[in-house]
Amino acid sequence: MRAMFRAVLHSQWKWSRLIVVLGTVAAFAIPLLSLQGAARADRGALQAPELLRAVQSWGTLYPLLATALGLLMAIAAWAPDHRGRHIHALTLPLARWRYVLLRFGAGFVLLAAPIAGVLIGSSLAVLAATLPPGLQAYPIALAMRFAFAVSVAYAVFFAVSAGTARTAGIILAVIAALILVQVVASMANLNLDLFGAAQTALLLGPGPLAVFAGRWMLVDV
Amino acid sequence: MNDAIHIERLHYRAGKNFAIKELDLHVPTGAIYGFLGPNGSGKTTTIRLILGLLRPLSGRITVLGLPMPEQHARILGQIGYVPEQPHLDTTLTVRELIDFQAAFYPRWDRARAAELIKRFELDGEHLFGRLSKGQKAKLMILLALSQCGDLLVLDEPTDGLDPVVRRDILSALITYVSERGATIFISSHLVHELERVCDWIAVMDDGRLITEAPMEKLKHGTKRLVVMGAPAEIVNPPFRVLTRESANGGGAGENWVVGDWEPGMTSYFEGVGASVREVIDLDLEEGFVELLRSFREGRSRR
Amino acid sequence: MSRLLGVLLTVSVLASPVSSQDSLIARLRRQADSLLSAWRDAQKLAAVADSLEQVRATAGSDTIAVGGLRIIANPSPLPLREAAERAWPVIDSLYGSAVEDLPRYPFIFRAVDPDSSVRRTVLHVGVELPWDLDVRASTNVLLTTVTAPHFDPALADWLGAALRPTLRPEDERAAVFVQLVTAPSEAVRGCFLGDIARCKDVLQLGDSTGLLARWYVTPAEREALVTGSFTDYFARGATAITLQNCRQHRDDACTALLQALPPGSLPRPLGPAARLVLVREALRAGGRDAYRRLVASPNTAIEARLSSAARMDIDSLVARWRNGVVAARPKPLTLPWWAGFAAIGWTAFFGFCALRSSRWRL
Amino acid sequence: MFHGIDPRSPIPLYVQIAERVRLAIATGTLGSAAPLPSVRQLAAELRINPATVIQAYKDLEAQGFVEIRHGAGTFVRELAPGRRARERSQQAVALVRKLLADARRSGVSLAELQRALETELGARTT
Repeated sequence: MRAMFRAVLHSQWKWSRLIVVLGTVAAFAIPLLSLQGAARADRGALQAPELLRAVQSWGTLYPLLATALGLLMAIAAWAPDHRGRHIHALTLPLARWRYVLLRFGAGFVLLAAPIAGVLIGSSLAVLAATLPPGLQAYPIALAMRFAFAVSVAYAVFFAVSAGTARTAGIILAVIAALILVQVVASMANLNLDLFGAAQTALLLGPGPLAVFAGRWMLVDV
Repeated sequence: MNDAIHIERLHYRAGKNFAIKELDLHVPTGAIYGFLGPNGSGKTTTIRLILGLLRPLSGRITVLGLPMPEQHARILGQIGYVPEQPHLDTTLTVRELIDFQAAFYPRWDRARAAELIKRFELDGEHLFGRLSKGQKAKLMILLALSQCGDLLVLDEPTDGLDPVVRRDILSALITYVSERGATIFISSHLVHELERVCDWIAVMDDGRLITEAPMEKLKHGTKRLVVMGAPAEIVNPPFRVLTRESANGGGAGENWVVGDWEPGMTSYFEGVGASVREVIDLDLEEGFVELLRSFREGRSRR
Repeated sequence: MSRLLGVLLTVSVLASPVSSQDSLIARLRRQADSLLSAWRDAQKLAAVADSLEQVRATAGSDTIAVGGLRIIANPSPLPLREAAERAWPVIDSLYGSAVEDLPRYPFIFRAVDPDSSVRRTVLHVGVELPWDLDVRASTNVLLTTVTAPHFDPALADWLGAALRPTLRPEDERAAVFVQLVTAPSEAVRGCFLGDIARCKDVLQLGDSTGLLARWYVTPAEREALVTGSFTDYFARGATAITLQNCRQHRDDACTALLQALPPGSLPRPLGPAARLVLVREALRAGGRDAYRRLVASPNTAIEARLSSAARMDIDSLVARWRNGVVAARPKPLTLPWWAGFAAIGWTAFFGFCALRSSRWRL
Repeated sequence: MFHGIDPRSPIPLYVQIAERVRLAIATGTLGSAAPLPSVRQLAAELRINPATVIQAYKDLEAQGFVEIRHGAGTFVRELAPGRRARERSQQAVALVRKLLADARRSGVSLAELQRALETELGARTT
């Protein structure tokens, strides 16, 4: 089983080398860039609010990077198989779900690099920057949130692209139906707010995207 | 029942227009089993059913004694498969593909893989996508053979390749078979190649198995007869009348093509007041063509 | 001639009442008396009306007495008793001895069904509450509608917000901590770092002259203040040019602009929460009748009243306030504990979906 | 020795192989006790089914031409001298019989055949 995992990992590494490297560089750079402002102590009392604003604006890049990484890694995992119409994978001498598990695991191993990138990047940024009094840095919390976001994104896109066109079709159909019902409801001016409900279900509470919606603040009070 | 592949009453339908109905197929262990049939007759589909890539509507498939698709993982471990279209990833190099495949097959034979790489003059660092058609075929054969399977399932492995490549592949196959006594299930359009190698032949058309017989029986059992003065209706002959047409150039002579022919059957004609002027041997290709024609006419008449 | 005639006329007019002076005055007095008696009758009527209203509002409702609180409400599922039991200790700790006269101001509630559209008689006295409030909401209602024993305008001005008892003082202190750290003012930062004098400045204790210099010390802050919150105010008219100069980091222009602001409209570096916390600190330190002492002398200076209430000098009170606030650093809301498990759960779920997808199950 | 084996001919492959071996023995290219190529080697070289080669070798052993020693391979047996001559004459008879069948099919009469033979042989002996 270990040899199989190494083989799958190698093949997946070869397909997603570029994504992993770029992702890691980006993940390493964002925290450093977000704390750039911290160094300028001459701003005095104005430094704190400006720093918080900068960290906030840079912070929005983390969920985007996480989603992009999840999507691209899932595509990289399945594109070659799709091209060969899965014949090669289906003729391998192991249970099908085991092969999918190997692919799934390999993806996570490769995604460890960008997550480490965020962790190291933010720790370095915090060491290098002089924070104004009262502000605290949370590199580990940020890295953990990024890790969760990446894994959820990867899992979602992995499931969609692993499924046959039929499952992808079903998902798209559901979304289309939602939009249709919402449009019809708004025309007949029923106060049916599907998107609001969907949003609360997904984002707030223990929805899948809850981890994306929180505060991506490297530095906070 | 020590058939390598045993299929009983197999039903499979793909979309509206194509279906495999009532397929019964037996590949004896150790045989080199040729699978002939025109394009679109369901050969590749049958192979995919045998490998568990597709799920039949009904019927039982037993491969190497294990039920398919329940035990598909164990069976596939003992099978070497070469598909019609290259199914390997184009962005991996030859060496990576070999290492990848080796990781999945516990009985992987590194020595054979290394020896075949030299014999096939394959460059380990070449990307699979950039190999020529022949080299791709050789690599797939290399992988299939190095898996040390007891059964090789080859879907037109040498079609469209130049003679040199075909010669290399066939000799590698034959060496493998003689070393490991493996069974080969080979589907191909190159009838001469099958004629040379196979000891069993099956012919399939439009999802149905026309005939399945040892090479000798099929080849020597199909003859073309020049018959003089044969009555219109013949009553249950000991052989199978495949086609019957008046000889070109007029005259009372008729060209018959018959199956399951035994040398002593000319006496039957004297019995019905006809005479056999000549018995012409057919090679596998002519026999195959005649078989197909008669099957299709038989089907269209019905 | 005419002018002479005019003069004669006025003299006669003026002189005429003299004889009837006493009659006019008598009439006026009679009028005043009648007015007075009418006014008194009206007062009595109003009092009767009020008491009638009072009776009507409180008719058929039971009164709940918890500590100094009196609640008159019609029977309803509202958990008023538990709410009162929760609210009373907080009110008592805030107002201390001043709560004796609270019973004179009872709460009058009327529970109504918010969804029913039946017409209800208008209630001039008391408050209508939807009957489905839970204990927490009812407690909040009690806390926000309790009438402060002695309303004191000077204190209210200085505070900038109503002094209310609160169930969660630590949240208030955490909010003040955030202000202390993020306020764009050197003085506030100085206070955060421990300079009590700066703290008194930003809390607006002591003399209120030259506030601009003491609140916004560095030119950068002043410029940020002008460009931040007064751009459209100064953009038009004469001040447009000076605004332009201020934008080019000319400090004199910015200072001129800020000084031109009408008095008292210079934005204070700290929000009202900071002062509320200070007052609560004083009341807490001053014991039972701290509140009485606080509101005892309404026209003395705020810092004097605070120090008398807290029975300590203003500097140590501010120091105590500062320590309380600095200690109340808010818990960093980085990642709620369940978010991690939810993410892992969802990852496993979607992974499971990938495993179950049809091609892979054969 | 085995070039020109024709899988398409009606004569089964193993018969053709056996023929070739007998011819080689008859003409002496395979001396007595000479080893025949191994089954694996011959099958791979001719790209035919190993079973066919095995069957050919068994027929030869049955006819007494070769001897299969398991593990060591197949060897030509010690042949009585007359046996080779008899084998050669049988080959000649088989050739003539084939010639006659072809002549009949192509309608050549026996006399013409005889005359062509003499002129051909005459030209060869002078």
